[in-house]
Amino acid sequence: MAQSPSGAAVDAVPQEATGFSVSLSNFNGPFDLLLTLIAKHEMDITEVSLSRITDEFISYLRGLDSTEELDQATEFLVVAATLLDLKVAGLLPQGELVDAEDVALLEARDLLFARLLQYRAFKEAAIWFAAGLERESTRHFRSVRLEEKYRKQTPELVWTLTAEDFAALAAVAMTPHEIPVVGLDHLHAPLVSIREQAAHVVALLRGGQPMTFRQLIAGAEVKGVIIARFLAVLELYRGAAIAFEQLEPLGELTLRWTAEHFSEDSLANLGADYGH
Amino acid sequence: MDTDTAEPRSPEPDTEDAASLAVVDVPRALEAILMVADEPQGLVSLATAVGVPVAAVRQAIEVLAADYDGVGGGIRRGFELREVGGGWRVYVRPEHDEVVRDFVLTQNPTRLSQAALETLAVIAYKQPISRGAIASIRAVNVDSVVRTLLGRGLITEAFTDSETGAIHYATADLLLTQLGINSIEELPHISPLLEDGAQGFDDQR
Amino acid sequence: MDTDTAEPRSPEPDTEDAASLAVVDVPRALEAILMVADEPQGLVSLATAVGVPVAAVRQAIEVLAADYDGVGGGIRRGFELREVGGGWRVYVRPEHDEVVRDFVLTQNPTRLSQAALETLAVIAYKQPISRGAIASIRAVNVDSVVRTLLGRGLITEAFTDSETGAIHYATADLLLTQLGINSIEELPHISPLLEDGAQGFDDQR
Repeated sequence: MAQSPSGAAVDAVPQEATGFSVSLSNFNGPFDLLLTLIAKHEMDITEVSLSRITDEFISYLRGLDSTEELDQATEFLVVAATLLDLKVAGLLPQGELVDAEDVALLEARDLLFARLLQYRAFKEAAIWFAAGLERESTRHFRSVRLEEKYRKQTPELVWTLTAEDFAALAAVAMTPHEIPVVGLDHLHAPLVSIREQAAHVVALLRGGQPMTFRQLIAGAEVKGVIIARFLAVLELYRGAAIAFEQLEPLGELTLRWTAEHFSEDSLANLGADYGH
Repeated sequence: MDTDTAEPRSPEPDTEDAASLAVVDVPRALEAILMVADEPQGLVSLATAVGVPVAAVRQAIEVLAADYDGVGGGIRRGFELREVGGGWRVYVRPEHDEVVRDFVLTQNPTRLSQAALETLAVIAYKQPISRGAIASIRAVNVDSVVRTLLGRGLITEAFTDSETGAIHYATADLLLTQLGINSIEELPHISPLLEDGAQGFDDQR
Repeated sequence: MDTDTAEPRSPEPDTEDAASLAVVDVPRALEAILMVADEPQGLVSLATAVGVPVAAVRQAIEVLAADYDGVGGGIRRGFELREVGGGWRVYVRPEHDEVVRDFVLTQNPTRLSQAALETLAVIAYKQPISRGAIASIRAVNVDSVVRTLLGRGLITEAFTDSETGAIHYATADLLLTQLGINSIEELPHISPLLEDGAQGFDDQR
């Protein structure tokens, strides 16, 4: 609906769009990026063309060398999730009949919008901080060496530590002041490639014989492998390479090869969104 | 402010006390102390040092500051008395900062990154706040930024939640000094920045 | 301040010189410098800083010293300008010694704080080390603690990094005496793991 006014802006973007990564050089966090994107496209986040941002974003994600900056990639996942939420909320038909679920979605959208506003408020406050710190950094105050005569008069130090005490103190002081974090290492170790698992699934199914998912994961003991294989199945399904049947809820899942054209390239692109 | 507790000396000989009070020229004693102090000095600590009530110190400080400013036809000094970070300190008057720069081995600390500034802003307005809560506002991992801010002395660990074990952070006095303000109340109000749609957000100050 | 007038002797453009002299209030600029200068300042270095001839500085310094002494009916300040070791520096006027001494005593208790001891321990094992590096190991700002340790003579400034300008600190002999050892080598070994562990924090600023 609002396509017409913003249409020109969107059309004007391709040149800029190639500079997408440039505009990301001052990337400071997912919401920052979101704001940048929204501002760049002069659009309301509720507008449908948000999908365009999502696409652009995902294509940016593809170009990311995810091995180097896991942290950054994680941030991007947050963006992706937020974008998805926004997109869902944005796609909601407005002004039409509203049921409880729609209301919930609208509320979710408002919440996201409010989060964006909040984030922007802190961002603007940060400008004030920067200015204050900058201004004071040029100021000079008196903080000079104590005159010798006063220094001599400082009371004799009471020292009770032995060398051993002192060493113990050093050990405590130098123990990295680790800020406790919830370790995530166990979640992605060992790394399992969805693509590899997809290749495995393709090899098993391509022959034409339908297989159950149970058969597909036979012998896979590591949970990560099973999950990756399942994700691979989803991806292949999304790529219309396979179809599946499930006769009853939670029942046996039967998979069938349906792709007519499936190349190595199709396989190579699988799971790209996950960065593996 | 307990002005009377700031009078630390023995309460005995009234006459002698009066005599010594007459001897202590408060503004002069204060300027002597300010010459050796290496941190902003609050009125209470000055009152304790000089041995007079806080009210007298407040008044003397005001007189001194005006004196250095040349109020009333006196010389406008090359230095000034500024209240920063909750205390008083001798500063070079801004117009001489440039001349003075070469004389001070200031290791100008590297500028804070944008991420650090924004995190600092979140902590300043929401303190005390846990890292998790900061992260959910910033939606990024803030661990290393928090460590940088701690290392700079701009924030401190206010307390650890006994249940969750989460450390809560607050701004440190050094931040006030480095911003040139006296209290966190002097931060700009953030609500105008939030515009409408922010209703869902409580206590934005 | 025109930096090119920093060459104080140039006798050329009298008019321009006069103009810039009118702008630079020499006594005020000098007192600004003297308020922050750690060491006594010689006339030549002051002249270079302010950008006027040495003779003018000499005269201005004399005026300032008299001014602080209250010569001619002015206020006799709590501080004074004294020539020491060939340079000028602001000192506390002797009659305020007592007040200042009390103040210094309260600022320097007989025992080191836990924070000061831990910082000292870090310096002992990591010397020479910059303040920034200490701060990142301790994850707190250590400026005032380092000042305390310097004031106590427990550490010294070992050298200044010519590139970054960062002062590196080392322990002083007094610490060895206090610990009852002859050399820093006699400190008990602590886990080599720790020495590596801190490496990761070096780049926190």
